[in-house]
Parts: sequence; structure tokens; C-alpha cells
Amino acid sequence: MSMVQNFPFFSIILAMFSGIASSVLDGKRAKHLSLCVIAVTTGMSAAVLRFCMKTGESYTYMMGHFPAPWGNEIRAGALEGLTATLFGLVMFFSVVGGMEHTAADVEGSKQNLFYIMIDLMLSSLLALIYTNDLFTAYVFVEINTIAGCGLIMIRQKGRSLSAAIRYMIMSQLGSGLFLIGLSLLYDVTGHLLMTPAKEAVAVIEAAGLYAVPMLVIMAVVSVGLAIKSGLYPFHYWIPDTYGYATPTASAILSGLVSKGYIFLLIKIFYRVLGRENVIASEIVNVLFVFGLAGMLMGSVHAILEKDTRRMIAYSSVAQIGYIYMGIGLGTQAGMVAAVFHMFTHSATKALLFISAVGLYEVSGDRKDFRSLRGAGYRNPLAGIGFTVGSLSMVGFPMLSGFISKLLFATSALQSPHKMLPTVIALAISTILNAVYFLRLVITLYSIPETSRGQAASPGKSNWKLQLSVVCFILLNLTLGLYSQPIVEWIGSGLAMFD
Amino acid sequence: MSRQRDDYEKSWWYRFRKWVDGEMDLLDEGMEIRVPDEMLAAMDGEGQDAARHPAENKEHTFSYDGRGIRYFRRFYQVMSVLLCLSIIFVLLWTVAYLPAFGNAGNPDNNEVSARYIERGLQETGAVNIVTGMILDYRAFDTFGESCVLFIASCCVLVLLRIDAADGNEQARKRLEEANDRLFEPKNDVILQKCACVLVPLILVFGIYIVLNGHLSPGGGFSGGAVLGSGLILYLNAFGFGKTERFFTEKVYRRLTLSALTFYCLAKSYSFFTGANHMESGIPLGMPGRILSSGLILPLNICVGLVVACTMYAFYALFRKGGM
Amino acid sequence: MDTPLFVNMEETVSIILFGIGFTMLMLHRNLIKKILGMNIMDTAVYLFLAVKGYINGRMVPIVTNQIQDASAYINPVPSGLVLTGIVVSVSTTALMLALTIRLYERYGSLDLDEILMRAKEEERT
Amino acid sequence: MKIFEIILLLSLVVCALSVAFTKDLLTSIVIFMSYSLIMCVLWVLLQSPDLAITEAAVGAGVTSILFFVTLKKIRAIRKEDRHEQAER
Repeated sequence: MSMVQNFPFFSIILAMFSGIASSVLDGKRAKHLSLCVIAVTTGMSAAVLRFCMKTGESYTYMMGHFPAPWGNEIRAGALEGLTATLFGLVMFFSVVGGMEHTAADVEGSKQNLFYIMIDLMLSSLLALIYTNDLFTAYVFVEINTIAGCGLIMIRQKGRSLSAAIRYMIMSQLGSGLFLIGLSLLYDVTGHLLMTPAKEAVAVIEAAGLYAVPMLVIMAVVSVGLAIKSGLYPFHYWIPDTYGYATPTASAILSGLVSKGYIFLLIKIFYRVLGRENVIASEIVNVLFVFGLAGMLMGSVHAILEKDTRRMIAYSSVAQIGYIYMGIGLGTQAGMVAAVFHMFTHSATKALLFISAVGLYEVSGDRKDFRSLRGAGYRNPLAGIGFTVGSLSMVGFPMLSGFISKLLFATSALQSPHKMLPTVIALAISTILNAVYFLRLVITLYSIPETSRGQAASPGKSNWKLQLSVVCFILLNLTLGLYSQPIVEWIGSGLAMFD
Repeated sequence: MSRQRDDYEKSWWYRFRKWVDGEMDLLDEGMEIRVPDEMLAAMDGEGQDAARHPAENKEHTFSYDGRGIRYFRRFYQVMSVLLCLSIIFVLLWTVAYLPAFGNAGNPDNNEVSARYIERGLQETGAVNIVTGMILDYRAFDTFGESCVLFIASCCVLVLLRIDAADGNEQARKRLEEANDRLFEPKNDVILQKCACVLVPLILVFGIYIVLNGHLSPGGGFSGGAVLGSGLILYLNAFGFGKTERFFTEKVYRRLTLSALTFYCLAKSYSFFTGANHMESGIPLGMPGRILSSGLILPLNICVGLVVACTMYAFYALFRKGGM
Repeated sequence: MDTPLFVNMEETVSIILFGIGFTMLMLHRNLIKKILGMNIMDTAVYLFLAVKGYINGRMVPIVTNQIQDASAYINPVPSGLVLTGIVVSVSTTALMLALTIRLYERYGSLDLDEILMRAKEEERT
Repeated sequence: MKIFEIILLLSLVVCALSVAFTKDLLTSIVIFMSYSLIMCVLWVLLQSPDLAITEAAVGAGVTSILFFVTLKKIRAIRKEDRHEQAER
């Protein structure tokens, strides 16, 4: 067994251990430790990706002395490696970018607790990506939820506390449904590991047994994870949550946490329930419809919003809608597009949140977007970052958002029944996106009126934020310009799932 | 000229510009966004009222502004009730199709549980198969579970710990402690005498459960919870002064850190050797003895310590915002 | 007496409890009631799992008298899962109660709608 | 034995419903405690003493204590005192 194959396990344990060790460190050391750990795990994930692309197949890794149906297992393939690498990058840049604000928003003696949450969040995300066991997935979903709640409420303002309780309530509804789905699945298959469970599901489907329970399992698991990732009718917690947390937390929550659940859902579809069964069961059509509704309604809400960060949060609702629409198309191409859009969105949304903060800090920290008038001149780099992010969301060529829209459109053409609604919704949603993002960009670059410009102080430059904005722009451009190999990796990674 | 101006004001571009400037909304033109002032005043009054009599405020209903929101609430509630009922109905419908209760031929009684039962004693050394399963076969889940407890205690620390950084905070802390003693009997003799008898018994029972986790029902989690409740009873009877002599935040941190670190290292070693097909080299001992079943006993002790400390810490943090 | 719902009576009850808990968590405006509902929902799922492990006429999965036959003991897997789950639900309960205390300190109310309204007002002023 | 089980299950449902519909928070927490205890007895009947012991220690013990502390913190118990004084 090659050493690289140990890396997924090492990265999970390392992240967890650093979280545990941070409890006795002071804030500064905890910060450095957590940055180091994120960097190391990202490197390890990249090595795993390279290893899997070289050997061309995935592998499972026993957690303990006992093989598949008895002991826990994790599994790594190309898609897992790619996702873990990108998540690690986004997390690193978000932590770096929001560092100053974290120091300001969090009480001095509680700094290390913030980094404990970051570490454990990283480990739970990695575990959700790599896991090959359903119950492990449940436990780490819970860690993810609690760490997310911690990241929201660590900025102890009233609004973020109420957002945190709302988030917890919605997440618990989702977890409850997910857990009962797992129990039902265990009841009819008798397995908790994904590989044997899939075999058992195939046997059941072939024998035509338990048709009703299987349908309900699919529905309940999808709805549970959809609630947790904020699909349209369950999106009420999103704007408060993303809008009032500290910048790092907003970027991580919107960019990574919801994506972790979606990745788990895709994994369960492929590795447990079987893609054909899911497509045959019409569940995908329900997800498709809700995805379309989310795309439109999220954008409409964003247009009506005045607070920039809440606007970006509502735009997340729309983008989550895109991802579910891709899953709902039910074709391989649709799934590739959904996964690619997942990456796009995590890179772009984190960029938007971080650069919006950069703009706020030169405009007197007011919520209203009108205070941002002319902020693009006061903090040029953040302005450029915001513009790039907006253009990417709208689908400007060369940027990653364009590629994902292209992929959605081409995959829609392959499924005749869903082509028309998809294309129409894509068009309308793009126009709506353009409307509210361009409005922001125009505001950024319009000359401030003298009376209003008084309040804004010329901000001192915060090099960490600028560095992270530059890195995010580069990441976006990479995703946009080198999309071909990434799409291929996603395709081969999805093929490894079967 | 004026006609042109009119056209311009009606044109989409003009409206777009106005909207960009935030001066009007394209979609909800003329809709009331702000709450009328007298309504706000009324709410403020209510707010003060509620603050003065915090206990009563669950009786009075809160008046919402605007008809739209009220209808929205009503709609939302009706939809939620329908959703819940349909979930119950669907799940009940499912139950009717599930395998029958208590039947040995059900799909979940397969080779997985058979191996746990038939070879668990030899492979893990634990007489209690459930303990053997959660601490050896499926140890990764259990490790995750300890982390859930750890991160929850961190979150509660963030929320409730009061840091005596400056004078203001100190004043608040004193106030908190005064509030804390308000509702409880001070040095209640009956409680103290009962606690004198009960606390040692509870602690011994908890330690027994932890140490015998691999032999009899129980284990780290239940034993730790029993230990924690024993500590809580002691705290309630004798006050913070007594417990602070042996249990402070420093002790708590060190105990959790060392227990979790040992857990993490031990399990990493066992995962690593297992995955790379090496022998772990830990003797399993004679099944049925206390000192048997390899790593399970020390792991149970670690888990017990973590759970006991965390439960006590939850209680102390809830009571006075510190340990 | 032979209807499937009655044969699977324990499952039926646990689903009903799940529904009660779910509804409480979703609809009750009082935060404490919501958290109680969450606990009821979780225990209901655990009851469901525990029922799944039971087999008529078999013993507790603790090896006694050297008998190591799969037909002598009940299924140990659900017990392990539930043990894990109980600790998870305690952690979430403690976290949500701590949040409730903080919210009450700030807004003097347990009603979630009222808290949200107050938070919005606070934002405006 | 079956009868006993049915009684326990019915009382579980009754407890859950009364937790949902009781106006007073203290009462509903006490009822929740008894719900946990009934659940614990049921698990003993279902041959899983591990679960029963954990639920008795965690569900009926620590969780309920945490609820009580919370309730004390938010001074809902004071209301009870006031009512008692009024009755006297």
C-alpha cells in the first residue's frame, strides 16, 4: 500500500487533532496551527487527486482491522480528491481574508475557540467527502452543523444569535429526516457501509421488494439534505445566517458547508441508492422543480434586498437552485455541470463575501448598499474582486460562472423533456443576476456625491484581505480557463463512483 | 422639451438609474416597508413590559405589523401542519411495508451482526458485544461522537463564558452569582446530608459502569454521564466554593485535552496498523477479566472522563458562566 | 389484529412520536418547547432503531456461558448506533439551550417570532 | 408482557402529546423526564440494557437538569413562586 493512500485518513485525523489541541493554545498560536493544518491537508488532498488520476481508479481504506461490511471505511477517488483540494483552498483563502475581522469580531479570550471550530469544520467536511459509511456521514453532518452554528454565533451580536438559533432549528429538522431515512435504509438492507448497501439495494430492486420504503428513503434523505443545504422552499435561514456572521464564517458557510451536504447527497445517490433507481423514482424531477423555483425566487429576493451581504446571501439561494437543477436533470452531463457549479459557486461566493467586506471597511461599515457608492475607487483591489465575482456569477466569458452555465445549457439539450424549462429558467435567471449584480457594480464605480462621501474614510489597506482577494480571482480564472481538465476529472471521478 | 422629460422619467433606463441609486424599488413600488411609528412605539412599550415581567410574556400574543405578514404567517402555519401530517402519513404508510417486528429472518440480521456475535469475543476481547462493536469495529463513528461533545462544549463556552476582563464584566459576574443564589436554599441541611450519602454512591456506581464497560451493560458514555450527575449533585449541595477547590477550568481543559489526545492517538495507531495490514501488538487478555480486551478499557476511561467533565462543565456554565 | 401497523406496533408508535416531535420543532413558537420537540424526535428515531434490533426470544448481546451462536443474541448494531446518537442529541440540546439563554438575556422573550421581530427592529435603529 | 409493552407505548404517546400541549414549561419538562424514563423501561424490555442505562443517565438525568437550569436562568420558576404566594 502506498503512503499516499493514507493521506485521506491523515488529513481527517490531523484536522481533528489540531482542533482538540487548540483548546489549550492562545488565539494567535491556534490561528497559525489552523492555517498550517489547512495548508497541509490541501496538499495531501492534491496528492490523493494525483495518485487517483495516475492509477485511474478509486480505493477504499479500512479504518481499523476489519474489512468492509464490519468495520468503518473511507474511500478516495478523483472526485473526492478534487473536491477536498478545492475546499481546502477556499477555506484557506477565506480564513486569511477575514483574519482581521475575526480578530475584531471575536472576544480576545475566545479567539482560539473560533479556530477550533474552523479545524473541526475542516475535518468534518473532509470526512463527509471521503466517507464510505452512512452512519459516519450522519455523525459528521452533526459536527458540521454544530461547527457552523458556532461560526455564526461567535460574533455575539443580537442578529447573529437569532440567525444561529434559526439555523440550528432548520438543521435539526433536516438531520431528523436524514436519520430516519438512514434507519429505514438499515432496516431494509441491513448494511451501513455504502458498498454492501448498494449491493443489497440492487438485490432488493431486482426482486421488486420494499418498493414503497425505498421510495420513501430516497425522498426523506433528499429532503433532509436539501433542508440542510438551503434549497428554495427551505431557504429562510440563509440570508440572516450568511448576512450577519463574521466574514470568514460567511464565506465558509456559503461556500463550503452547503456544498458538503450536496456532495454527500450526490455520493448517496451514486454509491448507495443507485443512480438509475433515483432517476426512475421521479425524485429527481421534484428536485428539478424546486431547483428552478429557487433559481428564480432567489434572484427576485436578491433584487428586492438593500443590504449587500444579504443580497449576496439570496444569490446563494439561486445558485443552490442551479446545483439542484443540474442534479435534477438526471443525466451524467447534468451531474458534471452540477458538480462544476458547486466548485464555481464556492470559489465565487467566498470571493464576493470577502471583497464585499473589503469595500465595507472603506465605506464606514453601513449596511445599506448606497454607502458603497464610489467604494471601488477607495479600495481598488476589493472593487476589482467584487466585479470579477459578479461577472462570474452573471456568466461572463473567461470566468468560471460562464463555463458552468455553458455546461448546464449543453446538458439540458441532452434531456429532451426538461430542455425548454431549463433553458428558459437559465435565461431569466441570468438576466435577473445581471440586474442586481450590475446595479452593485455601477454603484461601486459611480462618483460619490460630496454630502454622502463625507462619512467614508479612506481605508487603510489590509494586505491579508487583498492577498486573499487576489488568490480568489486567480482561482476563479483558473476554473474558467482550465475548465477542460477539471471537467474531465469530474467526469472520471463520477465514473469511479459506480 | 417637457414632453421629452416626461418620456425620460417613464423610461426603463431612468427607472433603472433611480433603482441603482436605491431611491425606488422596481417591484414593490408604493408598498409599505417600514413599520408605522405608533406601532413601533407600542412595540417598545410591550418590550419593556415583557422585560419587566419576563415570565408572563408567553401568555400575550404578539401583534404583527401589516396584514400581509399575518396572512403569510397563517399560510405558513397551515402549510407546515399539512407538511407534518403528510410526513407522518407517508412514514406510517412505509411502516406497513417494513419487515415484521422481532422476526429473525429480517434483512438486518445478516452476516454483519452474525460476525459481531460469533467472533466478537475473540477479535475484540469484549464480553459486551455492543461495547466491542462501538469501540473496535466501528470506532471511527465513536471518535466522531466524542468530537461532537467536544465541539458542543466549545460552543457553549463561547456563548456563556463570562470573561472578567474589565471592571464592568466583573460587576456583571457578581450580579450573576447573586442571581444564581436567589432561588436555591443556602446550605440546606437536608440536601447536604442526603448528598453526603448519595454522592459517594453515585460516583462509585459511575466508576463501576465505566470500568466494567466491556463486561456488563454500560461504558464510557453512560458511566461518564452518571459521574457528571454525581458532581452536579455535589455542586448543588455544597456550592461552587467546594467544587472549585478541585475542579477549575484549567483542570477541565487539561483533562479533556489529555483524554481526547490519548483517544485520538490510540485510535490513529489502530486505524493505521489496520489499514496497512500490520499487527497492532496489543494483547487482548483473558475475556471476562477487568484487564482485558486491549484498548477498550483505557478508551472507556478516556470517554468517561471527557463525558463527566463536559456534563459538569455544561452545568457550571449554565449556572454562572464559568467553572 | 393482523394489520401490518399493529404487527409493527413499536415502529408505528415511534413514527407517531417522530411526527409529534417534528411538528413541535417546526411549529411551536416557544424555544424551550422546540428543543423538547427536538429531543422527542430524536428519541423516537432511536426507539425505531432499537426496535429494529430486537428479535423475539433472544437475549442481551453479552456473551454468557461461552455461548457464541448468532441465534442466541439480538442484533447489536442498532444499540451501538443509538448510543452514538444519544450523545449527539445531548450535545445539540446543550448548545440550543445555551443559545436560548443568550437570546432571552437580550430580548427578554422565548417566542422565536418575537425574537426575530425584535432583532430586526434593533437592526433598523 | 405484550400488554405491558402496549401500555408503555400508549403512555409514551400520551406523554409526548402532553409535552406538546402543556402550557407550563416546568410541567412539560417534568413530563419529558417521565417520557425518557418510560423510554428507558421500554429499552430494557427490548433487551438493550446499554441503551437503557445511557438514556436513564443522559436523557432523563443530564438533559433534564440542563432544561431545569435554563428555566431557572430565565426565571420561569419565579412565576411559580409568585403563584404559590398568591394561593397562600
